[in-house]
Amino acid sequence: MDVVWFLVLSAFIFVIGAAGVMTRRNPLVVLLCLELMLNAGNLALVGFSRMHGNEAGQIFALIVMVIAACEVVIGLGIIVAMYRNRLPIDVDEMSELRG
Amino acid sequence: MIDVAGIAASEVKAPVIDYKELSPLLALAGGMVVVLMVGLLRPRFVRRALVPALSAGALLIAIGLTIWIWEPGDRQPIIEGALSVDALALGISVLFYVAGLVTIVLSLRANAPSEAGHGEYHALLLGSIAGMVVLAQAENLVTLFIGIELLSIPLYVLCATELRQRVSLESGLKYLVVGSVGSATLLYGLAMIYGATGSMQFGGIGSAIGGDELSATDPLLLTGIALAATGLAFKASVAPFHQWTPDVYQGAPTPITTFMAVATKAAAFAVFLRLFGQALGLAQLEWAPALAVLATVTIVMGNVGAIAQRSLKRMLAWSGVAQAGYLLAGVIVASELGARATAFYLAVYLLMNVTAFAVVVARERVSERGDDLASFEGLGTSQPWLAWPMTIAMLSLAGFPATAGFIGKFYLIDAAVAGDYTWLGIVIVIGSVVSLGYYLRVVAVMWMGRFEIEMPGPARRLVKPAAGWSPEADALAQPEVAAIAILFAAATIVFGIYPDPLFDLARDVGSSLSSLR
Amino acid sequence: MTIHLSIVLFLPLAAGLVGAVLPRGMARWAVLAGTVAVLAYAIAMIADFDSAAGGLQYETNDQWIEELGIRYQLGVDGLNLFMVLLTAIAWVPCTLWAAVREQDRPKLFFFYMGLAETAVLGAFMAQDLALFIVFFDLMLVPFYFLIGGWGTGDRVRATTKFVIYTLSGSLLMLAAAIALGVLATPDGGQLSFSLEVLEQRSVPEGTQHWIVLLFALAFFVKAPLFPLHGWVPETYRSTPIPVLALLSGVLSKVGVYGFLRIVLPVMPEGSQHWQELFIVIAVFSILYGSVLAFSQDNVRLVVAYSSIAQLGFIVLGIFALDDEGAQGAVLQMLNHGLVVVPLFLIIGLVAARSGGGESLKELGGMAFRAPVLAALFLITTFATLAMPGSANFIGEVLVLFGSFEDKLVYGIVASVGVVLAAVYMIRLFQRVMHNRVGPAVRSRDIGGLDLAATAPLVAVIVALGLYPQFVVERTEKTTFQQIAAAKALADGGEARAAAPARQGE
Amino acid sequence: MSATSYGWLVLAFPLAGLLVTSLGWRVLPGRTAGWIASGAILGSFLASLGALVQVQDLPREERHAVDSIWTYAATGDFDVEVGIFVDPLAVFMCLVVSGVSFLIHVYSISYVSGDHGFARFFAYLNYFVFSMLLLVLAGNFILLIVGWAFVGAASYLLISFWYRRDTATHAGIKAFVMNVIGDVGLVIAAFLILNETGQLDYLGVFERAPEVFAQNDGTIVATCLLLLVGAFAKSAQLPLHTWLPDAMEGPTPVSALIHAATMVTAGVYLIARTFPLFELAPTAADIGAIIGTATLVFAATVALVQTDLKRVIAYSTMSQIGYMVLGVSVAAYSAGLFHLMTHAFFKALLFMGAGSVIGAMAGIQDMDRMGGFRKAMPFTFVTFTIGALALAAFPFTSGFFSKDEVLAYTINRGGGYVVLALAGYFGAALTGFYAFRMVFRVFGGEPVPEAKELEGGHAAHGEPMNPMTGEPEDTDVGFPGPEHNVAESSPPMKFAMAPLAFLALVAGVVGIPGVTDTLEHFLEPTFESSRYIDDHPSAGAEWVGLAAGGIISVASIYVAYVFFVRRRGITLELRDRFPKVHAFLFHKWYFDELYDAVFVRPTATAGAFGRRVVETDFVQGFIVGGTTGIVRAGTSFARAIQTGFLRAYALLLLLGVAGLVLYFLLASS
Repeated sequence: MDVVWFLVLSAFIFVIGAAGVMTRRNPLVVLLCLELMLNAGNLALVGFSRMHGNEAGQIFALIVMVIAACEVVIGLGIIVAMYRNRLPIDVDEMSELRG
Repeated sequence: MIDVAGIAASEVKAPVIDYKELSPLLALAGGMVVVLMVGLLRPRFVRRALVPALSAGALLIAIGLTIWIWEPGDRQPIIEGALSVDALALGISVLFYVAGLVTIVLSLRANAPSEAGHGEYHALLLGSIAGMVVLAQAENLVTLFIGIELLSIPLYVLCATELRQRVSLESGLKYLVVGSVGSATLLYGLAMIYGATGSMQFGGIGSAIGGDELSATDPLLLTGIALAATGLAFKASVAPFHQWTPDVYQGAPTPITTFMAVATKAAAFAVFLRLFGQALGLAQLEWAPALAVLATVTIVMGNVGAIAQRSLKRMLAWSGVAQAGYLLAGVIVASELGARATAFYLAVYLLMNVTAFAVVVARERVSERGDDLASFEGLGTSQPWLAWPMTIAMLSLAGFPATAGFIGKFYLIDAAVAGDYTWLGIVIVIGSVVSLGYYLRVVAVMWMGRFEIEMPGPARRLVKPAAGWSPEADALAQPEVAAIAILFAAATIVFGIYPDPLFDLARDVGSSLSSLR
Repeated sequence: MTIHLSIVLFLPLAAGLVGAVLPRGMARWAVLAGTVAVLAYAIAMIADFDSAAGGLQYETNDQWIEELGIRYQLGVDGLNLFMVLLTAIAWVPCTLWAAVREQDRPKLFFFYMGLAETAVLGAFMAQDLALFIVFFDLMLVPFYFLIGGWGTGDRVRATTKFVIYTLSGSLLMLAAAIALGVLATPDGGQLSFSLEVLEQRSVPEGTQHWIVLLFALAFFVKAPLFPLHGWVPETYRSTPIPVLALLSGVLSKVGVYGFLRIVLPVMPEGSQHWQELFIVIAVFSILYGSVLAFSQDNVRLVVAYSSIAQLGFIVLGIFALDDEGAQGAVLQMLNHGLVVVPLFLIIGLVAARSGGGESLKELGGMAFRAPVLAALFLITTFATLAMPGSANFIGEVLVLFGSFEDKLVYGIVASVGVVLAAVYMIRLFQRVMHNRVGPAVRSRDIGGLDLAATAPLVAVIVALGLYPQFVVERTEKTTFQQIAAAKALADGGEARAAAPARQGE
Repeated sequence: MSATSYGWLVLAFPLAGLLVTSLGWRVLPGRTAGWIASGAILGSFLASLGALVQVQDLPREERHAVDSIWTYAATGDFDVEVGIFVDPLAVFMCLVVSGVSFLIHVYSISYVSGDHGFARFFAYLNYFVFSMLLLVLAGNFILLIVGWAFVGAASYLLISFWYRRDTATHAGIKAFVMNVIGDVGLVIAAFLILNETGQLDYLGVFERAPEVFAQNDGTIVATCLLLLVGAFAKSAQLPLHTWLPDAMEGPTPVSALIHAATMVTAGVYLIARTFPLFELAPTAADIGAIIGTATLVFAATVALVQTDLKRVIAYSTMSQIGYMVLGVSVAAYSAGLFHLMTHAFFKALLFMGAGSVIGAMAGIQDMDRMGGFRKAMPFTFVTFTIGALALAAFPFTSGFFSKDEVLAYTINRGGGYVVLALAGYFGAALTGFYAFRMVFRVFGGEPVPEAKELEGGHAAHGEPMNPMTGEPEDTDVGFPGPEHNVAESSPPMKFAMAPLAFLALVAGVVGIPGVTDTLEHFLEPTFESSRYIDDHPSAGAEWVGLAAGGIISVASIYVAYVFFVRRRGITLELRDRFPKVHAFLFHKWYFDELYDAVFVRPTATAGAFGRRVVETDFVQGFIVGGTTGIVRAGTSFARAIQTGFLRAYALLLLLGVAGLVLYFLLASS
């Protein structure tokens, strides 16, 4: 099966993720969208590694999964901290630093 | 018959690991663990004194080991081509270590560590440094990505360590989200480069581009380059991927801001040099113009953005953006001279910014106006030992002669002109002219009495006073900060008059990128 | 006797540093001593100078930054001999003037004075392009602080404007200079900014054009010439008098000096290419400066705009690309410095006598109780308007003669400036010293120490008026060498270069 | 001692006097400064005599000497020495200048005795004399220009001597600027000369000139015209004359010395000095002659109606210089210089008399207020009348011979020059009339109160006020006439006026046509290279001219007698009959108004324009404001997109990515 399909799909996922980051105001959802974007990358890697027939891409994908997990953890931590400080859970409210 | 070759091939070979080359990294990792553990102990002394001491120790050991394994010239990558421990990596990583030490000193009396827990705080710092080292040594796409994430993730946390400060959390969140978008983009780009060249190794990528089956203008490759460039540009806060910089710098605890300002940028440019210089060097004609445009935009944006700032941290953030633009010139020309100039300027940049931030730390702890310009009024008469370093830093950032900044700019322009990017050199000087507008303002505020600037309201103060409000008391309250400022200011002047040591370092760094012209 | 330029160069700075560690009251005297020592050294140098030899003398030539091909190369020849002397002469009275008055933060003030002299001397003595630029920009630092810290009125705005204006010129020059150095380097050749090397190497003419333009930008801002004098009014208004005297008397010369030292010999094609343009700018500055000088009400600004006109004459002389013109320009650089310094010191005295008033309306009738002051002012005035018998006259005549040679029309237009100069300078003298007594004027004669500061300068002016040849014979040889290349082109390209002038005739 | 060493002495004395009086102003008691200054001038007069003797000793054909002490400035072919050139012409000028100056110095000692600036005055006077002698002795054009400018400066300083009077300072600046215009003319001329002949020394130039210049070649004409600009500015000839009447603001001795006897005649000297050039450029010479004539008529007409005593004399000076210029322009060099000499005598005398009268009037100069001083001031009356007679060229006075010699030579050139000569005679008629208008109005008629008081033996007391503006004087610095220094009561003034009166009467003997012609022969060595040296009118022709001149002058004096003694008031009728004419003359043909409209105002307007529009709108507004404006705009943009919403940041980031990718894809295809 041609690698192009993998690429198209991953591109779709990437765009969906990006769109989500830009449209959703709930940090949790934003984090999910970030995951989508990273996984789009993973999909592309896997696809390519199949195309080239070497496993480097797949190893990379595995590592990325771990990293993505870390990122989400941090994100959740910050959200918790915000909650503790009784800050609104809304990315648009976090706009004091500007200009 | 038995396919011996097949069996041999199926055996799993464990990679050869050269622990000597790896030792600085190991020292950091070890230090990280130790500090984290020790940090769990209750006694105040342990947390306030021992932990910083240990982490500082780790960094010093790393520096020592770096010097031990130092060797200029082109080096074979280690661990199956995962990392290459050459002068570029080592030289730049020295900058990380120094920045780390400075950060530790500046954090001694900061709130952030005590809020986040000293062990965690310092462990994260060391972790981030480790990430930078990996990044600087990265010789293939995987290590590159690992490096970047290992660098960033601790920083996300460190930015948000002042848990009770809303702005601190805000900066953490912003950095995290926007940063992750950047990482995702980078990852996608790396994936495409891999797809186009079929190799994760920089060397392999380079030879693939050089090879005949892949043209340098292959769209897949170029898209990959574009996306990867974005990811790195983001870390280096190159416009238009700079927007997180002012907000995060301002919101984060000032010691962390210092660290980010100097170390992150250095790491980003190290990998810029390696990836674009070595792996993608042959495609320079394709990507250089684009990066040149980015550099121009960055210089313009950074400088005009900085002019209207009252908050020193924010102003320095913007100026950092502009400086990133200058540095990019060294990458664009993809020449050994360019690499040298970049390395040199990174070192100088460290000196200048550390000085400036140290003074900011000292002031924001004692002035009720926080890091607002107003809290620097009349510093020249009240606290000359702070005013002079700040003045030197500002003049050096503005590129006045007899400071290291002048030599740095000179070197960069030299590289730009030599690489047929004279117009970029002129853009750099025009940028510096604009930058005078805000650098000189700080000097004027300190030495020439009060005067009005039309600007938004002053920044709130985020930090508890270190001592009573009298200058003398403050000076006694935090001698180490003033010491840092004076030390680095002195270095700025010395290297401005006798820059040869830095030049030698820069030469070694440049020598390790053999593929460059 | 051997002269070590490095000693001359760093003496003032050293004095400033010494003053910084001495007790509060002593700093001023330390720096003053330093400036006097420099003056002594300079005089010794003049005495020792061999006017027959054309090349550099007392040369110091060491490696400074090998990586960038920057050498620590100092030297004195006919071109900068009197510029160094001017600097030395000018600094003594100005420092003395400041020393006998109360300054706040005296240590800083006099440290900056010392640093400033070092920087200016460096710019004049540098024989390496990069080194020249280093000192050229370094000059700004002390003046930035002196104006901003001890100035009057809206001083911060003024000094910021001054620095940004000047640096925007000189940073572009920096870029141009680096480009010059790099592009001039032959393949495999070692990058070098040493002027003697650059004069050997050549840059394609097209490149020279824009490089010369950027250099000119920096120098015109410094001079200043129309229309790049935007910083002048504010800066002149708020600069403290002794600093202003130096700013207008000495610093303004560094720019035009750069033309003769760097632009003409290194980039003759480029210079010759823009000759017409630069002459037009110069001539326009002469007329514009003169007309404005005579419509100004603030005493400082009268002199400020007159300087624009005077510098216009100098540039005209340089770009006439003619021996006499260049010689006149060199002479005029010295003369203008020598007259402007006492002029500003006297203006300071006058202002003090009218309760700080610097508007011509508030002044007048001072001569009666201050005959000596009036006499000094009168002599300086006559010298400034280049009355025959002053060295300024010889300077201007040579400049005009030079421009008449093949730019007759411009020369004649420029000589209108001579008449206007008479108008605004006599007007200035009269409105200050003559006519009815101004409202707040409490006239008294010049004090002993101020006399000690100004009288010697006036004496020098008179002496030069009697024997200008003293300067001419020492500068002649080098001056001719510097313009030789460009002149040859101008003469070779006679038909093309002088065509517009012909039409004008 | 050689002629040149005497020449240096001539310069040295006044210079020394200048230094002593100026440096010793604080210590010199009483009138010492005055005596020292006068002594210095006497010294240089004697030195001039020495020079005269020495020059006469030289063989006739090389009757000139040059000498220089040091190189002034030499670069390229511009080579100037501090050198002097002594020949009969120079000696003649030295004698006239130093001689008259000496007498005027003495006169001044009592005239400004009570003035606060006594020492300053004599320092200035000495400075002037030094400059004037430098001018006449200079050996090259540059030094000539130096002297030229110095006398201008001296005249400026002396005009605004009473510097608290606005009128004085204005007059001063006017004179100075006009003179600078002249200087510039000379400078450009000097360049052309240097450029063509490669020389600046007189001798060299005069040698090379005939070789390099064709007759009436454009360059030489231009050169001579530029020289004329200098000459006319200095000698107050049309159109550069407006400063001279205002210069009367200066103390009367200054008017006598600078603005009558010496400085203003420098132009005549210049033309005579550079005659070889002018003879190469006949066109220029003719222009000079025409302008000279025009000036002499113009000034005479204006002098008819002025009521300010000194200004009348000032205009008569312009008129007389017109004669001299005419003379030297038509190659009647000795005649022109002859008139220069006699004029120096009688005009100085007239001014001195006027000064005495003004003293009696306590500073008032208006003739309408004067009258009947005949009895009160017999000495002044007599000397003044002698001066007037000489001015009117009354038969056998000095002016009689000199003026008519000029005209005789002019006629002798024939052709169009005859017209000029006739104009000259017309001017002569006017001269006689206005000369005696003064005499009759000042000394004739009923004694005015001041005169009566003076007869009573005590002087009138006028209020210290400026006769021009009527505003009260600032008595700090001093002002004319408070001391009532009238010749009758002050010996120095008498001592100065008597010899001049004598000379005014008999100085003609040096130039009686066919009889003596002493001066002519004395000057011949200087002018022998002139191509007109031999065609001078026959003695007979000259006597015819003299007769005509004599008749004209007597007639004009008689008319004046009729107008101002026999039938007084007829002038008023005339004024009422032709108000326009009167106004035209009274306003000096509106020259001041014209210049004000053409030069002064435009420059001022340009200045205002530059200050208001160019500075604010272009330099500050466009250049400075434009740049800062761009930066400001950029700033506000950068801040505007820095919204603080991380979703916006992500958006921009991804837009950046898109842009970059797009670029690469376009670049690749």
